[in-house]
Amino acid sequence: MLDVKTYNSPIKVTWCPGCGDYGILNAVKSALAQLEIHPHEVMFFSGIGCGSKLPDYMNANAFTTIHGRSLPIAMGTKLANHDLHVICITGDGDGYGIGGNHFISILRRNPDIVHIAENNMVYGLTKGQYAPTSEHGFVASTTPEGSIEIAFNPLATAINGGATFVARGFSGDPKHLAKLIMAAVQHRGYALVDVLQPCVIYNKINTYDYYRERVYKLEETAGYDPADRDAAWRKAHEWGEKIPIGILYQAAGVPTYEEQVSELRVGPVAKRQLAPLTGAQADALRRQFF
Amino acid sequence: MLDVKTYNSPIKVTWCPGCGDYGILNAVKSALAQLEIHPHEVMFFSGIGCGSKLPDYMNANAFTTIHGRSLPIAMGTKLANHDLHVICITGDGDGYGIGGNHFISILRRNPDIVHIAENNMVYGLTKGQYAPTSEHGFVASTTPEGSIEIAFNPLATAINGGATFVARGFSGDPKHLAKLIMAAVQHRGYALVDVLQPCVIYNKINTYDYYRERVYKLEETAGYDPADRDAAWRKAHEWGEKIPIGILYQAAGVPTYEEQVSELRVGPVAKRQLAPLTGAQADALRRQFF
Amino acid sequence: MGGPTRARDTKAGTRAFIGGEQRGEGINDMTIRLAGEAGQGVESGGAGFASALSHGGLWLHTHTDYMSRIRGGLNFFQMRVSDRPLWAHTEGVHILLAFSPEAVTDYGPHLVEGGALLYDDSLKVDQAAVTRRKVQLYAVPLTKIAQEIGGEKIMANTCGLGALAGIIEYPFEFVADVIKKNFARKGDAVVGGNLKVAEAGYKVGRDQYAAKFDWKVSPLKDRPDRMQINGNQAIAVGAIAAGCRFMSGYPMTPASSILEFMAGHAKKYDIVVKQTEDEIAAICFAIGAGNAGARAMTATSGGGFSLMVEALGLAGMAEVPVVIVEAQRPGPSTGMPTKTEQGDLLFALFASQGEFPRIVLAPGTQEDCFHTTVRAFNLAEKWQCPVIVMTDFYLTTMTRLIPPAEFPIDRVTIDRGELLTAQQLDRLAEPYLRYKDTPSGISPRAMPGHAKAVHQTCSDEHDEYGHFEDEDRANRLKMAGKRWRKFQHIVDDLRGPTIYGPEGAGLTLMGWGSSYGAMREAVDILNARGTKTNLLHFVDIWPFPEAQAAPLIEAARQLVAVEGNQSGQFAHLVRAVTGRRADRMVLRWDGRPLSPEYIIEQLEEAKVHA
Amino acid sequence: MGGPTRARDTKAGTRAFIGGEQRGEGINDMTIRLAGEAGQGVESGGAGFASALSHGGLWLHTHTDYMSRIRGGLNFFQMRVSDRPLWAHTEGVHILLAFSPEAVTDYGPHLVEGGALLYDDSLKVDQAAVTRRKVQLYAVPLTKIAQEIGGEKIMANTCGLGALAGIIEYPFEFVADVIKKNFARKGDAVVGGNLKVAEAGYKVGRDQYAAKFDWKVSPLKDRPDRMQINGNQAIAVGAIAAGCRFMSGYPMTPASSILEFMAGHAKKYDIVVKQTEDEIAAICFAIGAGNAGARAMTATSGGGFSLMVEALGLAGMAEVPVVIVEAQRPGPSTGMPTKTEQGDLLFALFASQGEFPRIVLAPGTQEDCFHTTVRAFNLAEKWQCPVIVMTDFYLTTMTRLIPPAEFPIDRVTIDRGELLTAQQLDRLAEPYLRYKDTPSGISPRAMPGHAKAVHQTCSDEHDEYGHFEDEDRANRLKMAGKRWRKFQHIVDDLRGPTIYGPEGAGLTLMGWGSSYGAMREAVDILNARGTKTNLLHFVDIWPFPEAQAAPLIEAARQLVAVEGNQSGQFAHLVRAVTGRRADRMVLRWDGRPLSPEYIIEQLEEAKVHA
Ligand SMILES: Cc1ncc(C[n+]2csc(CCOP(=O)(O)OP(=O)(O)O)c2C)c(N)n1
Ligand SMILES: Cc1ncc(C[n+]2csc(CCOP(=O)(O)OP(=O)(O)O)c2C)c(N)n1
Ligand code: SF4
Ligand code: SF4
Ligand SMILES: [Mg+2]
Ligand SMILES: [Mg+2]
Repeated sequence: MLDVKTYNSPIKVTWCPGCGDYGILNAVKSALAQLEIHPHEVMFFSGIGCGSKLPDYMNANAFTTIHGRSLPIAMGTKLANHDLHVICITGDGDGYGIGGNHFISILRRNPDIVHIAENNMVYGLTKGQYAPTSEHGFVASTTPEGSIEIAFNPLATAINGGATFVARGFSGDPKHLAKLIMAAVQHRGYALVDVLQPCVIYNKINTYDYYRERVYKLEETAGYDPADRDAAWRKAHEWGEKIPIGILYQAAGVPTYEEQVSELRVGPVAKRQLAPLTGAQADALRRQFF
Repeated sequence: MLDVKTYNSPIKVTWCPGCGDYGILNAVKSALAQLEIHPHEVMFFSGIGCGSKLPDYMNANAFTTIHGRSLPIAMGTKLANHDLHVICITGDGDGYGIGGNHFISILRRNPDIVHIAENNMVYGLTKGQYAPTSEHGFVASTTPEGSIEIAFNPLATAINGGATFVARGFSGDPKHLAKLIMAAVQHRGYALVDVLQPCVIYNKINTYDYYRERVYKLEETAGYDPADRDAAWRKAHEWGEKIPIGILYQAAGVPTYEEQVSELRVGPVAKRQLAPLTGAQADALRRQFF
Repeated sequence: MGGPTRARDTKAGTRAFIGGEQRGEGINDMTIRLAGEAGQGVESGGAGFASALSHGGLWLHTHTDYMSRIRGGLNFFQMRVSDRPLWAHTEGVHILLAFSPEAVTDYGPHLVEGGALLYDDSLKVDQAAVTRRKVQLYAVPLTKIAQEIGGEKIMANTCGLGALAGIIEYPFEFVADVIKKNFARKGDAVVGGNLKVAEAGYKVGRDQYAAKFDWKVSPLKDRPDRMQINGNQAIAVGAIAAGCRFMSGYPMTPASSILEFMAGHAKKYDIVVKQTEDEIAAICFAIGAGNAGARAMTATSGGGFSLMVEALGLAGMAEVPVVIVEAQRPGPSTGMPTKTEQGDLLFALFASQGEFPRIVLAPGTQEDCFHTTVRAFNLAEKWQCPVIVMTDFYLTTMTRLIPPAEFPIDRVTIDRGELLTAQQLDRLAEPYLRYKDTPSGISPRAMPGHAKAVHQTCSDEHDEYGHFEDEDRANRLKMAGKRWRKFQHIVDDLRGPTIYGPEGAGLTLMGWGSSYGAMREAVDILNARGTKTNLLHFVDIWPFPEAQAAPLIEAARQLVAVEGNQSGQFAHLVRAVTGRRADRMVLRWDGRPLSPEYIIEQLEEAKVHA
Repeated sequence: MGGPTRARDTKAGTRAFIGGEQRGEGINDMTIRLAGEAGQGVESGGAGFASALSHGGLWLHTHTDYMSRIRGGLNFFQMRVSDRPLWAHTEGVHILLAFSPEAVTDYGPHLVEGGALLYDDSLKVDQAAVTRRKVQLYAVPLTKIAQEIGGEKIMANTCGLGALAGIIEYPFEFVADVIKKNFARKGDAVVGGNLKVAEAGYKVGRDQYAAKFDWKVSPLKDRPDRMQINGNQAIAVGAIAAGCRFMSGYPMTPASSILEFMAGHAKKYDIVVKQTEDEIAAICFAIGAGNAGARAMTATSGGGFSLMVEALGLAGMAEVPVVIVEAQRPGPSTGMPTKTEQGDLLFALFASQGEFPRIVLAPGTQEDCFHTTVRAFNLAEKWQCPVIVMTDFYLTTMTRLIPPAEFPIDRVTIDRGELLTAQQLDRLAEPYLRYKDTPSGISPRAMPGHAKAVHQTCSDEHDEYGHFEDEDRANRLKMAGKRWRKFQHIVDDLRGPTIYGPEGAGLTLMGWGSSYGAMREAVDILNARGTKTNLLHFVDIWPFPEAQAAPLIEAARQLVAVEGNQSGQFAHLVRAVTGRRADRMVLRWDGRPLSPEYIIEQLEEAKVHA
């Protein structure tokens, strides 16, 4: 195990005291330390939002991109250099709202990418508008009468869309969360870890207490089989009195996207030495136009 | 019943001979005629693609928008004037590919909008690239080694995402399709009719024959209950030997989006007479800043 | 980056020559800044104090500076107060009420000579940094007083505000009134406690420091109600007045508060207001609503506007009226989310493929924001095209006190252009042509839904009916010609620049948008100093009002482009259209707003004399 | 719409004064057009005939015109053939092989006086329209011959091509060779049948019409291999030569064929090529790959580019190399998907919020497409910024015959700029600064993955490490200054315009991108007529190569901007930068490409004389 301090960045964290993002940051560091992944072997991608600042607080390669676009940018990097561990950090607005099309598209690809979604069910950084995951009726600055959309269900959508690893963690239980992140990193293929993350400023409903009263661990639930896709999809709808955390679904043996790209068999394209084509190659190319 | 010729446009149809879109055009006209909806009472929205030309071939209000954006533009119109019947016509690339985020968002809203998706599992108008709904391994100009994404499942995604009416039709059976479209128009809420539409030029796999051998009607299937969401979701995965058509899922009693917008209770906002505020209203507004 | 001009690094001026030099005395023109962490009550305390000053009949200008975070960090709320209307903030601060040590380190240098730093004596601040600059230190036991007299640490803020009032000798009754009003719903005990604490603070301030502090603020006799309003609020009020019936948006600083204001007023003023999944959907919703006949708008900042570009062109081609507010912030990309810049002008002018009529307007003041928004809706419907209203962080959050008469909400003109009524449509004899080729280029518009006007709207090149016609050359020339004629005629509805200052001046400042106030005060100062200066300020930018503007630009002896960007984007436009090159540019791109001092300092450094 | 210039309606010239006037005889310079419905073999037949001509050592220029539909409608394939290199098409057609009545109605008017219409005698065509214009009618029983001699109606096309060859007296052996090659995989029977039918057609053509038809084509002695290549192919070949390792895209006419070509060559040339869910993802994939160290590109048209705007700014801010091909088509919005225009220039220059270095290049020929693409990759990596390569429908689909030596695929320079090698990084003594402030503005780049260079890439304003810093003024000025310096220095790597024609000409045509060929031939014609004319053609557009260009523009006596758009966008840019206004503009925006005749006709109409 590496020292978790390995991942400390010199940057002062700017989250509000008590924010659920702290627990996620700690869990991420702990998971990497336990897996002995060095800072240069991993690359983080995030969008814009409170949670998307996480990579800035890590000593690791990172690309803070634009709101909602971390997944496709991470895809490009993974396809160029699949030697890197790739971890995407998105907010719920970022990853499921504006980035929704990339989310449903990555599910169909199964790249070996970990996606940690900081799901506080609100737009934090822009000061408290409702998010796609906000519960129906959520009152916020842009929904003074309560939201009239039904909440986006990331877990059910991921399972429905083809994800091969779908888990939910709680930032109030960073140890358990770290285990989920480790499992996600070890999973070969796309792995979603949706994290219940209290926003202590703008979400007065889905608080630490709210979750503490409700969450239970699937791995402690007799008879729950994460390999059963139908059951997992149904489980993903459980919300209210009881909220499951843990691995909801995991499929084995599905090839990753990179494995199916024939050009990558000999190694990452980013590492090829660049040189002009040989005369023979050039002739072959020209001949196509004779 | 109105004369179907009511809906004839002077424009010459430009689809290839044999294209599945003809069957859809006929079914749409037939459904409107049977429902006695006059051309001025309905408005079509489409994006860009072969199928998206359909509204141009109708005598009806229409807005041919840009690739992938018909759903949000239709939403704006429906919210401004909910007296109009609103029907969106999308291709599979248009509606499920580039328009994917609007698709999963409209599912959460349940506006009283009909969405007919011409699903030819290929990009027709741009000359035969693979589409989100193309089967895994589909060989096309941009996937010479076969596509490596798994196919997008529109029906399962719609059911998963909150749609209240989900059906599949076959353009080779326009009578049956017309019935589905009628049911979709009569449904109060968002209604998806995904149509198996052979592209005779670019899709040599999913042909008329392919479908004729496989489709069967759910309404003729003993014991199938479209009100059972779990069962519908599982049924939406049936593909291969047998392919179900008909209404897969229908939920009753879910309020429409427009019904939940309090400003619309007194009628469409587009029909309000515009006049400056009264002096009292103006004063009230100004006073907020004293 | 427009044009080849070289950029220079700059530093902000810190001299407060406005309060001093221009008015010649220390009464009723001063700048007060409250600063501390987000969550420490900087903004609410500042707003309360501003109310107290406003109720004394004084004029105010306030602006804020905050970080892109929700708690902690360092924020400020600044108010400039005067007995005459104010147009800009000043760089120099007369008194700083600091709630955190960082506030002193970072903002101490902004204090003018003889100014004062007021802070809780328990704060460990870097005194040397301040005293070196002949600034006075007023360390008051704010927390101790709060605890002893009010029983609550949290009342330290109130104590500070009391002390502030004492130091500047502003009558306590005005502070007391605000405390009573603001704490009313927390009960009498809270009101009473705060009043006592404030009074204690007031006494310390007046008794110990008032004599040493040169600047004073006295209430005026005449105390009419004035509106304290920022740019975003003025735009929202304008939209409501103009009969906006639909707004869709996606949150983005500094535009979000328009959406929020509209959402809060939706029910009362009969407006459908929706947050969408992204900015693409936001503009698409608005286009759908606008085409259906509802006055529709959206608001965003540069990043969101980037996502709207494709649909902007759709509105241009399909001839759909829609109003888009583009509240700029420093780019590129995410940039500096809570800072200010005027860096998106050329982007807005040319965004989207192909060529189509659009209108770009950039209000300079709150009054402008109101009137320009009303005009934007009228122009959008008259010319059936997208109208972009450009503001920036500074204008959206900055407030001024303004007489209510400047906002004639109930007396605006609502001109829907050639929108056919149901009655007109009933009488239609010929088939309805949505894109009829007319001399003005305007095709009379029907709302979808009328039996006589079933029609098609189309993003592809189309014929007069709206049906696809993307082959025929003659049709293309007809339709492109029709759109082009609209573009040529729009300009007749637009206005040339505002001129301020003496005719025939040796120096002419030229700017657009939010810099109006700073330029105007700079002009006053320069003229007072004997440098004959005037300004040309543009609200109506595109199509460029050449007929009105070119002679004025031509006549300028020394033309100085003043812009909040790095390359001089408006200067680029002016040269492209008129050929006239700005003789000099005063540019600012450090995320801070242009100020009178900054402009003058830059001119001095460049040795510009009229 | 840039600038205030008035647009005029125009009509295309139909006189074929190039074949006649300039060369003085009817041999080896003529234009052949095949036209009919999509699916009738217009394109394949045309391509086959072009091969036959090319194998005779002749030079060709071909271009196509098709509708936005898959079957039916009206398409043409046009080839101009000559014994000297060709740069442009002509408006006038010498012989039209029509497969449908519409082909006659629509294209008959394009036939020159004395030209011929060749068609199947069973087609009912509007003869009057053609004969009125002194065009000859060659009604040949193509289908009948095909059926009688070949046994298959479908061979009517072959018969028509045979007849064509006979009429222009081009030796049959070349046609026969192409038939043998093209039908080889269909078996001997098919080859034999087609040969017989072609020969029969040839005989009819030669025996009945050759004597009446004035234009002839003879093979040359020298018959070297030449590449027949269009702009998109040349770009793809350039990308492969430059070591492109990654391409992502989303189909859009006229850019799609680049993605398709790259996909088809991916395996062989070791390139990851992916179609994405939309254009936003397409550019994001490319940015991710480019930042990871793989040379990366994407290609699209204006509508897709609109969706890429936000991420374009990200590449600018984060300093990620990426190449974006923008293949223009007529807008606004969906516009005319299969037509041509140069309407997106100012959009490309200023797209995205804020100000950042970008490079815009617009090749004029296939050779330019190749070399410019190679340079684009080098410039992108050297300056760590997005590079936009602008083409248009015409250039992407138009072909010319070009000596293979013009494509030195194996001798290109690959310059990765300051990309640190693993060895250099191993030796690093100080902490690695991704955004190090350097005199050139270029910060040496490390690929993510090295232990000594763990680093952050950031869309927010950042410090030298790449960490968020969206508050500090000094840092902002440092980083914006660094980016600005890059922008200022890039220009040293760019090239001034190509000059063609005599020095000191009285008339100077100025253009950019795909119009090179048309301008060049116009210059030749005008000079031959005694009007001393030259041209300035720009490939490198932004940052504007002022040092090289301004003196040339300054020196122009009469400056005529030639552009495929309605407002003169390049002329706007030139005036903004240099102050020089084009004395006149030759603009075209009817979806058709600029041609020498069009340019000259417009100049004549405007009575422009040198
Ligand atoms: C294109 C674009 N639109 C909007 C924004 C403004 N914005 C920044 S963060 C954010 C949402 C934050 O919500 P979420 O993703 O849930 O993250 P959180 O702050 O809650 O962690 C928005 C809308 C932006 N930066 N870019
Ligand atoms: C923003 C944008 N990107 C790309 C295109 C080009 N384009 C036109 S239609 C189309 C896809 C057509 O496929 P689909 O939606 O399945 O419709 P079909 O033609 O198969 O009916 C594309 C990519 C476009 N018009 N706009
Ligand atoms: S606003 Fe909410 S999500 Fe953002 S830092 Fe504060 S607590 Fe966390
Ligand atoms: S290409 Fe396919 S989808 Fe398009 S019109 Fe032809 S058959 Fe129909
Ligand atoms: Mg959130
Ligand atoms: Mg399709």
